Amino acid sequence: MENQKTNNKESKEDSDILVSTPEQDELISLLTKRFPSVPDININHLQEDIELIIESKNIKSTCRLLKDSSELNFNYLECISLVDYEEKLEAVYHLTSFKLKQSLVIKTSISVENPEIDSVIDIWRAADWFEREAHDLFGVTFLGHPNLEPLLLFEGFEGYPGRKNFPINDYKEW
Amino acid sequence: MISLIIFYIISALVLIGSAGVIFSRNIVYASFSLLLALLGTAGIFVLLLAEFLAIVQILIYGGAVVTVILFALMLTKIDDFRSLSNINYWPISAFLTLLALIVLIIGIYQTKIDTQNLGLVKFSKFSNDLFEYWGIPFEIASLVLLVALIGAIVILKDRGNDS
Amino acid sequence: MSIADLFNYFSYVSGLFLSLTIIVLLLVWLERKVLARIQMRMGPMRVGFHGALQPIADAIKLISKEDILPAWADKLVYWFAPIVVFVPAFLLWVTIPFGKNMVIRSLDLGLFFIVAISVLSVLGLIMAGWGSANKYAVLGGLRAAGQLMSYEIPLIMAILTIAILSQSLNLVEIVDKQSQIPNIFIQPLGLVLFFIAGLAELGRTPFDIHHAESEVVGGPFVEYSGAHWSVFFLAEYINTFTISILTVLLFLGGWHWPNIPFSGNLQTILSVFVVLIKTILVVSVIFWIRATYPRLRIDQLMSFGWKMLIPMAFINVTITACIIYYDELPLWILPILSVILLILSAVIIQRKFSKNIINTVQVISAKSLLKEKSEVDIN
Amino acid sequence: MEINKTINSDNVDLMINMGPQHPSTHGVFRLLLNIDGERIIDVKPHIGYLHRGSEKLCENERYAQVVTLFDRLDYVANLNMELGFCLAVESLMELDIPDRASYIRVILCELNRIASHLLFYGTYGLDVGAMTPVLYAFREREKIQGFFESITGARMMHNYFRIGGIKEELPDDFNNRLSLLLDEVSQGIEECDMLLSKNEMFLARTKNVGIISASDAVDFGVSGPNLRASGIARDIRVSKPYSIYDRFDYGIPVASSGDCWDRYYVRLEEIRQSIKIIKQAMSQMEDGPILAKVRRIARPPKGEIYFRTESPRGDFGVYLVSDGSDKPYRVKVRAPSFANLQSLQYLLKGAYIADAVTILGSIDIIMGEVDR
Repeated sequence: MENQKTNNKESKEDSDILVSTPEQDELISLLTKRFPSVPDININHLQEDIELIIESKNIKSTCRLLKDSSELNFNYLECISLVDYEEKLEAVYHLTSFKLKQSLVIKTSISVENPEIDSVIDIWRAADWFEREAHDLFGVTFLGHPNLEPLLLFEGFEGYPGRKNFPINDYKEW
Repeated sequence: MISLIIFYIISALVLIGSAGVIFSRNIVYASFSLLLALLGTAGIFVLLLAEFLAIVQILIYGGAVVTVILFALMLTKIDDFRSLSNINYWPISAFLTLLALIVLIIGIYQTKIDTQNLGLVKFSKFSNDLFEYWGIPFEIASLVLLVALIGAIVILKDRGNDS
Repeated sequence: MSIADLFNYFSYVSGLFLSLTIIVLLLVWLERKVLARIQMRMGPMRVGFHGALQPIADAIKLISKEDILPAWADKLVYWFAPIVVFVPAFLLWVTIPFGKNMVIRSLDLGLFFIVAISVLSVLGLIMAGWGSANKYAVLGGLRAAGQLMSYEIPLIMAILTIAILSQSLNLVEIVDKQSQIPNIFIQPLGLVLFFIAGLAELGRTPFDIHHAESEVVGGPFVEYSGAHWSVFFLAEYINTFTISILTVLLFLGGWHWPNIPFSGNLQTILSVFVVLIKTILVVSVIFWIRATYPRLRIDQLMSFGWKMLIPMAFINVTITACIIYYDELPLWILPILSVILLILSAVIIQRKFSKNIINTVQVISAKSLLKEKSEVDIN
Repeated sequence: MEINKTINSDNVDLMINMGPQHPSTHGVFRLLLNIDGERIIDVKPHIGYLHRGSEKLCENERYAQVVTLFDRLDYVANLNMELGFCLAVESLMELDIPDRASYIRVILCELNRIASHLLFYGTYGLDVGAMTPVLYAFREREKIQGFFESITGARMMHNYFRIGGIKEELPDDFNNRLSLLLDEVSQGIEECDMLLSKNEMFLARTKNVGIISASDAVDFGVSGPNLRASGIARDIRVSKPYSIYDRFDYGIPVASSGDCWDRYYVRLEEIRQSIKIIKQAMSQMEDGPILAKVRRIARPPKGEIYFRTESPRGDFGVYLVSDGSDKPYRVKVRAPSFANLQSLQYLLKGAYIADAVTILGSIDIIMGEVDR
């Protein structure tokens, strides 16, 4: 049963890449031209967003390139989400290009032991609070962010409540 | 008789107010004491049947001057005024005040005004006097005020350009 | 002056206090009802007939509330401020006639007295603002000082035109001069100037900047509660009534127009009613404006005062003085000039605003947007 | 202590704390204003007073239970929030929603958009000092809330959308009552428009105040009516049509200058367009099932999705990571108000204190969504 399901899903993914829209093909070709070294360019078959999986040290240069190149011009940072996979943290950047009317997902892993990543606040000012929130809830340090004060939590809050190992039931607030 | 009692009450108020201006450590209290003294003076003017002067006193000193003083005080840090109490010039000011007092006393004794037959001056007569006999001084005074007004605007405009 | 005189004065003062309190209660009820009608509500309905006793219930509630003294407040200044606001508001009524022969003391310098005393209430607001040790209150106090002092000038100028026109500063004489034509027909501009400046003096919408709820949370009154707050409240409503009755006395003919045919006591009583009815109409206009208009910003208020009202008031004074001085000029020139000035100022304001009225919003069809390859930037 | 750390206190004229208890901060929001006279020199927003850890809570609830948590995000546009989450789960499960359910969802969501914009209209009137608009707006909003109550059983926290459809069939007289409601509301909108939009003082307070250019708005991640007021015709309903929004013919109001008045009027115009959508949906709706065939306990397959919907406040994104169990592995909400509010720091510099209120009001934030 379990196997069957995963098989199904894989086959679906394959088929979806085949039926991708011409606009997406265009974007993929643009991306491959821009980032010849990046190994993973996927299409999330559900939302039809193209995924770009990169190393965390490349985040700033990649984002800079994505925003500044005239044919891509990903000028709109929608969201920065963090997911705690226990063995690693994953930062997910959702971008949109108003020019191409296309969205792009950048994924990068951050180690749990040393959660550090470059800030993209110079590229999009929208990153400011998203990064502060991620710093609050997941304890990720965004290097180069001018002001990583607690945003949602109060000063002096201990622990990172977004992470999976935060004791949600045993936590005593008062 | 009653007017005499009222006079003493008002004079007491004026004195209290004046003393408050000098002795109050709190600069805002001092300005409120000043207001008390000025309003009391207006009351004395009323007792002397000088209604016009009384009203002018209230309008200009009570309303405008004290308001402006308070306005200025609120915009500055009160702490800046704490050091004012340490200034050692008080003998000079005491001497000058005494001198002024002597001059005033001499002046009051020298001028001979009939204090027995006081009467209310009709306002129309007063204004006629002001604009006919004292027309030129009046205009000069208004000119001075105009100059002050323009000067204030110029100073303000300079500051406005800075910020 | 004797003891009997003193007793007399005391009875006058207490009578005045009582009648003003009743008027304030009436105005509170009226305001709530007028606002409610405009906003399609009922207003107070429970206490008494159509909520007529609601103001009394409010008053009882206010008096029985706790008086809070903020910990950092300047106690003396804080407690004195309501009195400093209230006393001038009350003192004005010494010389304001309610009706024919219904005045405590018909001062020769009546109008001048009113102007001088009304300035003092600014001090109370500043004291309240400073004494509360609250930044919003200080901000409100400063706003009040700036606003009230700037709008004093057009108010005085508007009063001055009437004084020139009537050749008197005595309110009773001014009203009697209007037995044929009320001043509104001679000085329409003066009425508008006086009313607008009066609104600003009161701090009523659209000039309720110093106690703006949504900005400085009540301004100087933010820390006050209970009885002391109600004193401010009382003063505010007395002032509203004062400005309205002054509008009636100075411009709308007071107890003349329509002339009361009777004589003696009946005429006196009827004259009070005529004045009261006119005043309540003016008050209702103030409430109506309160229900309709948003609030101006402080800089807009100031520039409106200094660039619009004051020049207009000065021009008005000059024109009136010239026409009165040169007797041979017919009086009907004055209303014509006044109306022309009024139209002129309306045109200036209109031109200032007309560039704002352009509607910048356009609706783009979703179907056409769907076809676009990129997001449309209409700039 | 904290104040000294953030703002250099040497040249501070006056520092005021606007909020968390201030009449016009629209919830528990705190602004540290550093002012010089009436001018704002610097501003520092503080949020988080309403942080309930919704995203973390979602990880410990079943999918069906999460809907109730989403109700409480944007608490004046609850159904739009529910729709965002339900659509995300449904497209993760690749479910086909019955047509009737989709139509009902769209009708209710657009009604909720109207209610939300009406709330904005009323409170915006209060922000600029006019007290009557709020009563006019709430009169209309109250009718919509009553209508919701008759359908979902609740005035605000509906919990009406289910994964795969909706909870219950509509009442019998739905169509009649809806058309009556629409007539009343559209008349009410015109009244509201007449009352405030062209008022000279309102124009003076809002025109050319708080201008944000299109490029700045995009940079700050501003979305929804605020972005459209700056001149970019972006609406998720059109850019990436979800649910059945591609079946309707309606307009997207776009303004050019990006000032407060534009933000205000774009919303007012959106109400009219929403009425248009509802009318079309009403005429297109047919009988049929209202719930797809789903298991009682939804178990989406392993995977992840970022689903965008257009909430009344802008791009509402739900990032959902599923590990195949009956509880979501991670839910991240991209709240439009959260991103919109970031632009406040930029907008307020150099403005008057009174403008702070006007600008904050025109951004139209809901703290439930900002803090989550």
